[in-house]
Amino acid sequence: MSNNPFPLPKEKLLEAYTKMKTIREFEERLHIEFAKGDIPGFVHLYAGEEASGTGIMMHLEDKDRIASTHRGHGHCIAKGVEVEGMMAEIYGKVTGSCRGKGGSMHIADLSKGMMGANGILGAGAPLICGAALASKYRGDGGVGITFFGDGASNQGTVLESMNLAAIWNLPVIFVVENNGYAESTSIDYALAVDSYIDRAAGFGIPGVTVDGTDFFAVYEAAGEIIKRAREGGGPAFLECKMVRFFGHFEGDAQTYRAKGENEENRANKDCLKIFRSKVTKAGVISDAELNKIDDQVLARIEASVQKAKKDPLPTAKDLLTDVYVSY
Amino acid sequence: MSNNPFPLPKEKLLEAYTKMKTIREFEERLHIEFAKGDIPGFVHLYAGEEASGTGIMMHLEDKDRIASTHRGHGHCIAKGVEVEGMMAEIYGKVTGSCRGKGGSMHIADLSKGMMGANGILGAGAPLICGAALASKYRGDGGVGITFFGDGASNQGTVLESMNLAAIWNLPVIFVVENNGYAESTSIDYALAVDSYIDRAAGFGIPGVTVDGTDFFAVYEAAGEIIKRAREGGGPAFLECKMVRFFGHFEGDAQTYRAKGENEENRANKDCLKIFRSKVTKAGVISDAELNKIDDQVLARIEASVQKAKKDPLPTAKDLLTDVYVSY
Amino acid sequence: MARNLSMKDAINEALDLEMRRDPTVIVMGEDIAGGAGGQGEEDAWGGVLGVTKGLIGKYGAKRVMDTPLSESAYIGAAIGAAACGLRPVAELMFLDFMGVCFDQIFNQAAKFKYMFGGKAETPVVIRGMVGGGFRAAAQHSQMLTPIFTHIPGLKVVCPSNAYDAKGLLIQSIRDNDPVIFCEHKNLYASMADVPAEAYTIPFGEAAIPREGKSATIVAYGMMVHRALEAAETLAKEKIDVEVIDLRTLSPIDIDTVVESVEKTGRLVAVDEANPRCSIASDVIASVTEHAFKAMKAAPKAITAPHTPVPFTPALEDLYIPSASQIAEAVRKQMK
Amino acid sequence: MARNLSMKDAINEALDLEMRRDPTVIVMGEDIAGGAGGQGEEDAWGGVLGVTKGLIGKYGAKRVMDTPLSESAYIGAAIGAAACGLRPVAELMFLDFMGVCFDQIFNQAAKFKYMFGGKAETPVVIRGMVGGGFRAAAQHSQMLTPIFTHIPGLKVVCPSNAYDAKGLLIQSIRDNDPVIFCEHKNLYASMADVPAEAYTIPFGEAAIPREGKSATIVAYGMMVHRALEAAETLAKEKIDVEVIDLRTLSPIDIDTVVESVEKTGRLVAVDEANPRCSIASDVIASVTEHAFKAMKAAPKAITAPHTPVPFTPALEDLYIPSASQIAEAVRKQMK
Ligand SMILES: Cc1ncc(C[n+]2csc(CCOP(=O)(O)OP(=O)(O)O)c2C)c(N)n1
Ligand SMILES: Cc1ncc(C[n+]2csc(CCOP(=O)(O)OP(=O)(O)O)c2C)c(N)n1
Ligand SMILES: [Mg+2]
Ligand SMILES: [Mg+2]
Repeated sequence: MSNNPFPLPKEKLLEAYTKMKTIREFEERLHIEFAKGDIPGFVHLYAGEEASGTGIMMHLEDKDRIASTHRGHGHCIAKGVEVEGMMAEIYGKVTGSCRGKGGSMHIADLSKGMMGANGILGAGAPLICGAALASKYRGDGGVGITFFGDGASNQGTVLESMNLAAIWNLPVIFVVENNGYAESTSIDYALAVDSYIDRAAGFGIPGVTVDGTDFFAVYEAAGEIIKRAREGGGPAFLECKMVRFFGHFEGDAQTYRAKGENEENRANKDCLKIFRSKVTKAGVISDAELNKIDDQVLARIEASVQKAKKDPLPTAKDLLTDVYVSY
Repeated sequence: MSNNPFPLPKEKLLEAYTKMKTIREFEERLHIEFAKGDIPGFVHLYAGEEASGTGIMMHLEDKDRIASTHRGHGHCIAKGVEVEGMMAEIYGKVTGSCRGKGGSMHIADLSKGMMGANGILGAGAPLICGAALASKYRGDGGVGITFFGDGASNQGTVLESMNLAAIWNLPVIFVVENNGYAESTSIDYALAVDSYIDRAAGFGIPGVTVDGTDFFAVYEAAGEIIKRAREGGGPAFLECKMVRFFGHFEGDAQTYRAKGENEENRANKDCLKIFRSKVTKAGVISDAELNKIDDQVLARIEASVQKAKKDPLPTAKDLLTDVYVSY
Repeated sequence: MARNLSMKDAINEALDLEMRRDPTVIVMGEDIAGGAGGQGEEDAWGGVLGVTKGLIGKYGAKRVMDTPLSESAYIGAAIGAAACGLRPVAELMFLDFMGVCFDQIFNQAAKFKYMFGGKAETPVVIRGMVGGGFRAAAQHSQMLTPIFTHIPGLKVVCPSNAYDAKGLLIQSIRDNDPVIFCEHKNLYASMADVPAEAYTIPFGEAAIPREGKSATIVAYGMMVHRALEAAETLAKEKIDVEVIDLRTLSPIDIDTVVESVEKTGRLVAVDEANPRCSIASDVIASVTEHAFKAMKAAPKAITAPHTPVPFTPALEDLYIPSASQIAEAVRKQMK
Repeated sequence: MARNLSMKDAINEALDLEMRRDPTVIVMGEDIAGGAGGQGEEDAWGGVLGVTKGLIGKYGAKRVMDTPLSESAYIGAAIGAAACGLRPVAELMFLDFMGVCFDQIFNQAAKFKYMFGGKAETPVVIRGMVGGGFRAAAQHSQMLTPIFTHIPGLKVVCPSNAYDAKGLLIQSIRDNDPVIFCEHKNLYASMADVPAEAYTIPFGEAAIPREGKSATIVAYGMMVHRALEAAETLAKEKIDVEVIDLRTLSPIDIDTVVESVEKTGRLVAVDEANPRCSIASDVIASVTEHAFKAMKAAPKAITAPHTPVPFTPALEDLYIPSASQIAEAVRKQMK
């Protein structure tokens, strides 16, 4: 296990795998718990898309900021938000990241540079322009990453923000997580242009498309454009092509999919399997090492669910707090 | 005067000239009247840009619809809205196109397919998608044209509409009237991409850039894309590069311009002069014929001003009408 | 023939009947059919909660249009098409999303007729979900009725039951002004007897689901049920309450409320919206102006607090006005 | 040292002083400097009516940023930057344009703190013009204060004079919550004595520009002047009116109004906004709840009618509430 052909040292590879696996198990478990009826509200799972958020976030520090989407759990975990707080939040407990007030769609942790999942499509794009502006203003070298789906890529906010970032030369990366669907609608219906790269070019922004199921493809492409943005080279666009393992949200019967699509995705487009196979084949990490991580992750998720279930709910006095700093 | 090298017969050339001249004199006169303090509110003049609206509108019928901008007088006149009603409207009289309730920024005449000047940048783009959808639904062959400025080209509504028109294959022409300025801000500041054609391409829409001071260039480019749209070939993008002779609105000191810019524009980029020189040099129309039109136009504008000044104002009972069809 | 129908099915039926009757009626929205461009089922969703299910099968993709996720563009297109002779019913999935397309609604649709001196009609319906109780958190649970009601040129409808939903939606579609049709997501499953044929309920006519002499409770949407619950409780205490269901907020049937308060002398206005500049404050102000002399006690607004909608059920249940809050307000007035 | 300053200059001075004091304060907006990218003068405009003139010369383009015509993007960017430690003051030229960027204001800025369980601060100021009388027609003349006031999480300010404008804007900039700062375009030229140094006026404290015993007139913005005019007229008729200038609409100083009405027994609420779910109805509802027993006559709202703002001066002058309408309302209450 000496020759490492990958762009990250072994300990970073282990870290990346841990993140991806944590996201996967977080989502798989929510899928089960939701079906039991214990989890309130809407839950949009990121399973299948882990390589995108993780491949990008491996380049980021706390001073770098991300703006996420309704499908935000993966981004949160990859950016370093505590799993336990997230789980408690989704269960609506006062111990949650947002003290139970936000829920799945609004998990945030500004101290980690996570500016929030967002229930409004495209809304993160202007916000991250502001975060990047703040970094640029201070000269702290921070970058901002905004994620949006193939569907949300047609929101005016996203499109306006691309122009803004371009003319202000902001350190912003626009990441479209293209899983082929917006709810039940195929991207083939919603987009007339052949490639997102052309669209980005139409705003004067360079772009690149990668296989979002391949952690290393994402990692390398992201690394380059993030480095450039940090150094004042301006915004970039990254398209990660990927699959979503579950429905749009929990409860979706997914009849809009082709027959066998989900099975095919699980079999051949599983970013965790792909990662595992690459690192073990290269002899850099052993299956045993990864299995150990799997066990740790599962234990952590299990513990977080148990804790979340037991944690206390907010109480009446919490209803009226946190609206203003002062009023 | 037999060999006509132009794509329009002489009577159509005379019609086009009359429209352009009417717009010019309408605006020149408003400039004078505004300075006198007689005209309330904001007035944005289209002088210098006549070839764009006219070159396009020469292809249109009443069933075709346009959505205009804050700088809408020229579009109105070119689309066939009565000058007298417009003038009365701008003076706030009950005889105005909108009974005095709209003013310069809201002149409309749906019977002529003129869906309104608009005080909100970019707002016409979705509306014209709807007009085009209605035409397509009925199969009446109508097209929709939406105008916006270089500044408004960065509005989310415009950008979203380009995608909508593309995926729905709507008969919509997106016309950017690029006069180089948004209020006092240069397009060089507000746009990072080299060409609008690239931006249109990013939405899957074919585009063409023309010299908007040359009526014939506009006419020919517009003809082709309008024909294609009518026949079901979908949306297109047209950039007309042009100059605005006056300030952003009346009262603008224009200190953001380069020295001598206005003089240079008047001398070398006057679409009326250019038109006149082409048609007279080709021997298709004589100066005398054009001068006669000039006189008629001036008389008409003079009469419309005199009438507008004398016309009655709306009265108290008009305040509460026209809010709903029924309430 | 009346059948017991859910509000969801009643809305579907209203759309179905009007589309059958009038070829200028089209519907559009995100995933209102579902499956567009894909390889699976057409009509895979029928809207996010299935309200428009089945329409594409009957009327085809030309009249049941899935849209891209560009509300400004497609809501504006619906408005533009309405100004050009169609009668589009555009779904804005959650009316909370109005923030990305509000200009088209309030500066365009609402103002065309006035700005153009009367020479425009914009018969568009914008329908979408409102309200809390779904644990959908701050951006998917709002009751934004006061904002729409504030705007001249818009009509605002918010039915409390399946029967009204059908009649009011048919009226909305036939109406020649822009209508914001607010569907409370927590009422979709509520059942009522609904005639199979088309019928309309006129705008500006409140209903009186319960008559009484001691106090007037005014409500709309889901709050009508809370008001009726409170009335039940109060009846046991021999307090005889009248409940008014506004049904439409613009126009509003303030006369019916004024008449009621002239009889009862007491007014409690219930609103699931936030308190400031709410429907509740609007009703109280209007009624107090007109029935001041008849009023025996200070009128009272029962609304959500001045906070966003919390996610956790533990707080959301406290956020939404309750029957006991309403009953308590009436009791205080009786003292 | 106080000088006689226009409200426009007072606003400029507030921005100037705060930018000098605090390097995290930046300003942005369309043409707020002007001339960007062109060959003519820098600072060619200083905003469409010159309010921000001179700032770029003092603080440079890094802190005085012209924006593209993309309100969602740059208002959202101001909000995002505020959440990341800057104190942006973003100009939304005419607040009527809120329709293209409302989501960023009401679903993002206003809700961050609550949705994130308290762990966010968004010290952004969004300032822009409001109000009629400029013959700017339906899309450039609105008084949308009720819409902003309705939204929990926002603070809403609307000064009536140069002195208040400066103190309230400085408070807005130093405040840690999102503030919508409404500048009445027809007050820009109005003059008042304004101290040269920085000072703040706390939110939620109404002013009483005229004391009186017989009736209370509540107003804000330009309507304060109409109310004072009405009070003058009434004084000649021996009707002694108290005028309250709310200054901030959220938070609102309802206590001062209640106290006043407890003294006078009469309330006229004046609002340049449209009537439904307005500030006027909000004030009337709150005050009636709290001071019902003290009220000697039905409270009255004087507002713009339920119509868009008409262009022609002939109608706009009728649209905007007048001193004589206000006076007449008080007279009726005195009977
Ligand atoms: C402005 C807005 N419009 C619509 C929605 C409803 N909605 C939530 S998720 C979603 C689909 C998003 O698709 P995409 O952007 O591809 O992201 P994905 O779900 O595939 O991750 C829709 C329509 C919303 N939340 N916000
Ligand atoms: C949504 C919106 N934002 C800002 C404005 C203010 N405004 C009116 S015209 C204008 C400049 C428009 O420039 P451009 O689109 O190039 O058109 P031009 O005036 O050059 O014809 C601006 C900023 C507006 N009317 N609407
Ligand atoms: Mg997707
Ligand atoms: Mg321009």
